[in-house]
Amino acid sequence: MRVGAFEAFGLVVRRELCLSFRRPDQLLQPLVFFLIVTTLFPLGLSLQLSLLRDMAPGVLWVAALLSSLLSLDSLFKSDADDGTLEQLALCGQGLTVIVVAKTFAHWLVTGAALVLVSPVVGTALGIPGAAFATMLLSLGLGTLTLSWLGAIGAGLTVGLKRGNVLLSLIVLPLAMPLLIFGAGATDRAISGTSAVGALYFLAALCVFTCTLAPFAATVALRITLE
Amino acid sequence: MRVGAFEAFGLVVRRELCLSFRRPDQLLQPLVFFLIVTTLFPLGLSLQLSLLRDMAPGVLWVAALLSSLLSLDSLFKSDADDGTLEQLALCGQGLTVIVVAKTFAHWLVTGAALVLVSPVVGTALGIPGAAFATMLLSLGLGTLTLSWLGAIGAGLTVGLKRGNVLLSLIVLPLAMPLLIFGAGATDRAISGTSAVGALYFLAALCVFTCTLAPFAATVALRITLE
Amino acid sequence: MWTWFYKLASPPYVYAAAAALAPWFLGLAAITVGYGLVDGLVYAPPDYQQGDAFRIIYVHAPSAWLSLFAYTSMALAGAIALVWRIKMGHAVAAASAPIGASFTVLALVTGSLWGRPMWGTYWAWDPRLTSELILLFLYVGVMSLRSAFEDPSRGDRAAALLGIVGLVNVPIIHYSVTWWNSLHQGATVAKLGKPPMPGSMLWPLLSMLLGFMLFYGAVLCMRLRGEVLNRERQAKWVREAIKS
Amino acid sequence: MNMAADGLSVEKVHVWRGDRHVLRGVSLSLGPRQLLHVSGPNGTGKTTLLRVVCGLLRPEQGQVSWRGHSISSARSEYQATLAYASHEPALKGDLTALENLRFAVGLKRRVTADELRSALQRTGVAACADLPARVLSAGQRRRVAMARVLAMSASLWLLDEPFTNLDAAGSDVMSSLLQSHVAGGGSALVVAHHELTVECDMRRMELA
Amino acid sequence: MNMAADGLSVEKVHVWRGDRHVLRGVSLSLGPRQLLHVSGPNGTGKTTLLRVVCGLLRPEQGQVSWRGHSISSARSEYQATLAYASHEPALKGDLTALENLRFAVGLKRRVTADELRSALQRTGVAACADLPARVLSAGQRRRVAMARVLAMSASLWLLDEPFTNLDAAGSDVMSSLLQSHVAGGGSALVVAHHELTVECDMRRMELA
Ligand code: HEM
Ligand SMILES: Nc1ncnc2c1ncn2[C@@H]1O[C@H](COP(=O)(O)OP(=O)(O)OP(=O)(O)O)[C@@H](O)[C@H]1O
Ligand SMILES: Nc1ncnc2c1ncn2[C@@H]1O[C@H](COP(=O)(O)OP(=O)(O)OP(=O)(O)O)[C@@H](O)[C@H]1O
Ligand SMILES: [Mg+2]
Ligand SMILES: [Mg+2]
Repeated sequence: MRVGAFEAFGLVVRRELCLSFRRPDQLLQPLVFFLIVTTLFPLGLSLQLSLLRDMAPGVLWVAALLSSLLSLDSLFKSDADDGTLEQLALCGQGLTVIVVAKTFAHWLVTGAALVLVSPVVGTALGIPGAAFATMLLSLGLGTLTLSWLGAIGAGLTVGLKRGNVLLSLIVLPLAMPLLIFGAGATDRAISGTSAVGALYFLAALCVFTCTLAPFAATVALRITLE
Repeated sequence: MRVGAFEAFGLVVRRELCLSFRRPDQLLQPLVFFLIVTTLFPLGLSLQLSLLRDMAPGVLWVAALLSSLLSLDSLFKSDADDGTLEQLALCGQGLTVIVVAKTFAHWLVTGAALVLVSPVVGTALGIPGAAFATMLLSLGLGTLTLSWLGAIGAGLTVGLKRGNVLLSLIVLPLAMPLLIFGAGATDRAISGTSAVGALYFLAALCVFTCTLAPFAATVALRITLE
Repeated sequence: MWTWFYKLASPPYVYAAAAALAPWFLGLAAITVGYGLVDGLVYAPPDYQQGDAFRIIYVHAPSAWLSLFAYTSMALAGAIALVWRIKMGHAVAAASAPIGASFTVLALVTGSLWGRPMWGTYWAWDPRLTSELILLFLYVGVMSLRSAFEDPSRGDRAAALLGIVGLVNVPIIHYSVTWWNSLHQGATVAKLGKPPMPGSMLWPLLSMLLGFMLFYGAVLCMRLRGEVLNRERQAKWVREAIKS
Repeated sequence: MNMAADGLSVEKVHVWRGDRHVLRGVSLSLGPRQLLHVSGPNGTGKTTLLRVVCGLLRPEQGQVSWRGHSISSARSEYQATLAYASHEPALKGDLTALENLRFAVGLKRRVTADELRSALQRTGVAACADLPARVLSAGQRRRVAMARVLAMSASLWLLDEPFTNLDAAGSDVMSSLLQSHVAGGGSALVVAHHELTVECDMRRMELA
Repeated sequence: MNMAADGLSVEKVHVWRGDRHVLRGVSLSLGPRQLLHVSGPNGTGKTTLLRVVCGLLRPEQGQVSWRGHSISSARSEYQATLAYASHEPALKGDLTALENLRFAVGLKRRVTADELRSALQRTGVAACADLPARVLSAGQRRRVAMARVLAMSASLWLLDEPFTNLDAAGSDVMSSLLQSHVAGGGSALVVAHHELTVECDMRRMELA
């Protein structure tokens, strides 16, 4: 009996989560990386605490961006290396379902997890509690968008050695507006002005990417699979 | 006729450089990543230009750290994946020679290259020309030390999938003193005070790591090879 | 209609057409740029605020526009090649990328040289400036992606896709001055209604723009010929063309 | 030039890799209850041919069709009826053999764990069902890959050197699996360097 | 219990992998002009044994010695005399076949490009010498790996299923290489699932 697209989606998500949870230490890595980068900065700034609060949104967002990005590299690569990507491509489901499921699962274990720990980091960086709602919402939208942009980049670089650096080269420029508006929203929330405009923009960006990126990523993957 | 250790060292360095130069675009990637990360920060800070100059040394050092780190991941991994690491381990030269040669070559194509472009980034971040000498020297010592620390981490994580995130977890804490003193030295040079103390410390750290790390990295590699 | 289209896009035809067009483009470019330079640098009145420093505009603005124009043409050529499987589209995109990147560098350099007297700094992290820098990164990304593939046809298609995706940056660059309050000058020339620029300054600028476009066309044709030859080196017509 | 309306037909396929013209007008047809044994010297394009037949590689010229339709026009129906085993066993090292099967086969059809276990049983690696694939030996991995093909209950098998790494008993199992697949109405395209001992309507094609 | 002072001797080696006791007291000895053909069902530890003999894996119990010395005490001398070919061909995809050889063999002994080319010639892949290894077919890669063993001019060959992916001509080449290696005073430990047709002092060991 043929398997429907929704069922296939669920199965691939389960597969990805299963692979992640098989190595709980690695599951925690993007998180820990996020924590480390956010602590590195204050160190690099030689403890000028007054500066710290002003730059908190920037540090938070850059750390989120880099830690999603680092793990994005393996989105398709490990499957391509051991030949399972070919098997997935031949499963009769259409590559888009696979791509959507894999990207969504990736977001669950990195982006969503990162959003969950961000209050801790935010507190450490001196972001006031009143700004947390905006921070969480903007990070949620931002990381989801980023996962999608990253899926395109990962699809394009999957066949290449040391593709991870090329991946950042491709994704980071695309992610710049995200960073500007995301950090901007948090910044405004901290200073108490309305962040609604920036949040709307982030939401629009997210919807836009989520509708178009799956197809772009599928095309990218199909190109590199040949 | 048997091959001496120096000859073997030269051969492995040539091999690594040859592999890098086979893909000149990839050779440039850590550099470009460095440039990108340094541009990300100012963006994340929502254009508070006054802040930028103060945090320039921090940004510079964190970017250098991350971009060395990203490429460190493939130091032994790609050789382990395709089985050539086993062949290298059985070449009759002792693993230490191989490790030293590979790490040195890695530093040449990332660390040294990064030091060379740092004046450009420094200018963009508003670091005054008078501080360049200190910046270059500290970055040179720092990246070399970092390559060595990274070699230990890379040796330990080579057997594991998605090692790059784990690698950062291992290396970043080790690199903290580097960051503090490196950014500190540059900071002092900018503000015109003497950075000699911090530079001495960096040099000592570098010598210390360069003598001990090769053995640690060899042991790490041997453990994961079995 | 379609067959005609495909014939137009066949390598020997493109090769010949590029060869025929290049000298025309180059000649016209020399005339327009020559007029623009002489009129702009010598005859146009100095700006009442900036004095003679404003004359950098005659290089800065055209090269900035061209950096966007070249990107857009590269992405469109790639899109056409990707959708209709016309190989010459990839050749056009591949030939276009380095030229566009050079214009971007030129815009960045002239802009920061201009920024020094105007804003007191070579570089500021202003949206227009930053997004132009991102454009440079995109060019670099597209070029290195293309060359990163062993198999040229895959590299072509991958680069085309990235080019299309990166197209979102072009309106961002253009509207950045209006969306964010910016250090950078707003739209001066293309503003609807009466241009706030006197004709004596405007005409040389427009002439320079036209000249830069023609120059782009000329270099594109020349690079395209090399690109086509390299891609078709196995084909019979190339061997015959080289022999004769 | 028959369009084998009930099976696979490959017509005048040309493929270039780099500067090499690897497949120069290869044609073949394969119906139900037939086995085609493809052999030929190393590097003559057997793997390339198999990837073209799968639809993983689009040929520069020529056409591959299945039951009368071009495979690119009916991609998902076609893929649902085929099972491909490549040079590598394509297993995830972190998943157990059973999980590997569940996630790969589950995308093609609904299966129960028992069915999967019995497939592993038939290829002789039931004992490894709950070991992570990473620790399996080369031959055990190959057997798990074979179990995956079996469990997909596809009608078209595309196998790239399936006898690799197998011991004598494993080769016999492989041959008898092929035999019962073909006897049950399936088709198989098998790349192998040595003689096959399968009793069925077997033809042979030599690439050169 | 002879300590084969002029060759390899493995004594009562025990290895556990996970919970499995894979090698249970395996002993063997191999002198010059001898070939030992190791076979056995999949997953019985042939690869594990080869890795132990190489020194890549340290056995929990037992001892491996070469010319009377334990291999861990004289590691680099031992390594200089052996050539190991694993399941994978161990080539860098970005380097050409020739460069792969140069960098691998060059660490063992000084070689000229001509020697390397002639090794490639003998294994029948001279035409691929300047292609990046990534584009080679499975069999071509195996042949390049064989050329590497050949060019090392080691006296002890440790080969893990060297006939994999080879066509008929390739298998013949492989057999004759083995034969001349052994005839020239070398020793070889070969894991293979089928009968070897090498005319020399050949013994057979069956793991179970
Ligand atoms: C590194 C610094 C600079 C960069 C990267 C830069 C970038 C650009 C870009 C991309 C455009 C084209 C915009 C479009 O077509 O929408 C442009 C146009 C222009 N730029 Fe700059 N610019 C820089 C510095 C400056 C400075 C310092 C001035 C003078 C105050 C200036 C004056 C202009 C003018 C007058 C135009 C034409 C505006 C129009 O009519 O659209 N730029 N620049
Ligand atoms: N980019 C390239 N440039 C030149 N030759 C190439 C390129 N890519 C592939 N080839 C050649 O194409 C052929 C691919 O063959 P393929 O892998 O299909 O062989 P095969 O018949 O499966 O061989 P084997 O029996 O060894 O598995 C090889 O000869 C390879 O050298
Ligand atoms: N961590 C582990 N837990 C349980 N069993 C393991 C573990 N690691 C390895 N094994 C088992 O050890 C054996 C290793 O065998 P090895 O690879 O040496 O076999 P082989 O004789 O080379 O087989 P083949 O002919 O298939 O290549 C396999 O049976 C494998 O399942
Ligand atoms: Mg093959
Ligand atoms: Mg084995």
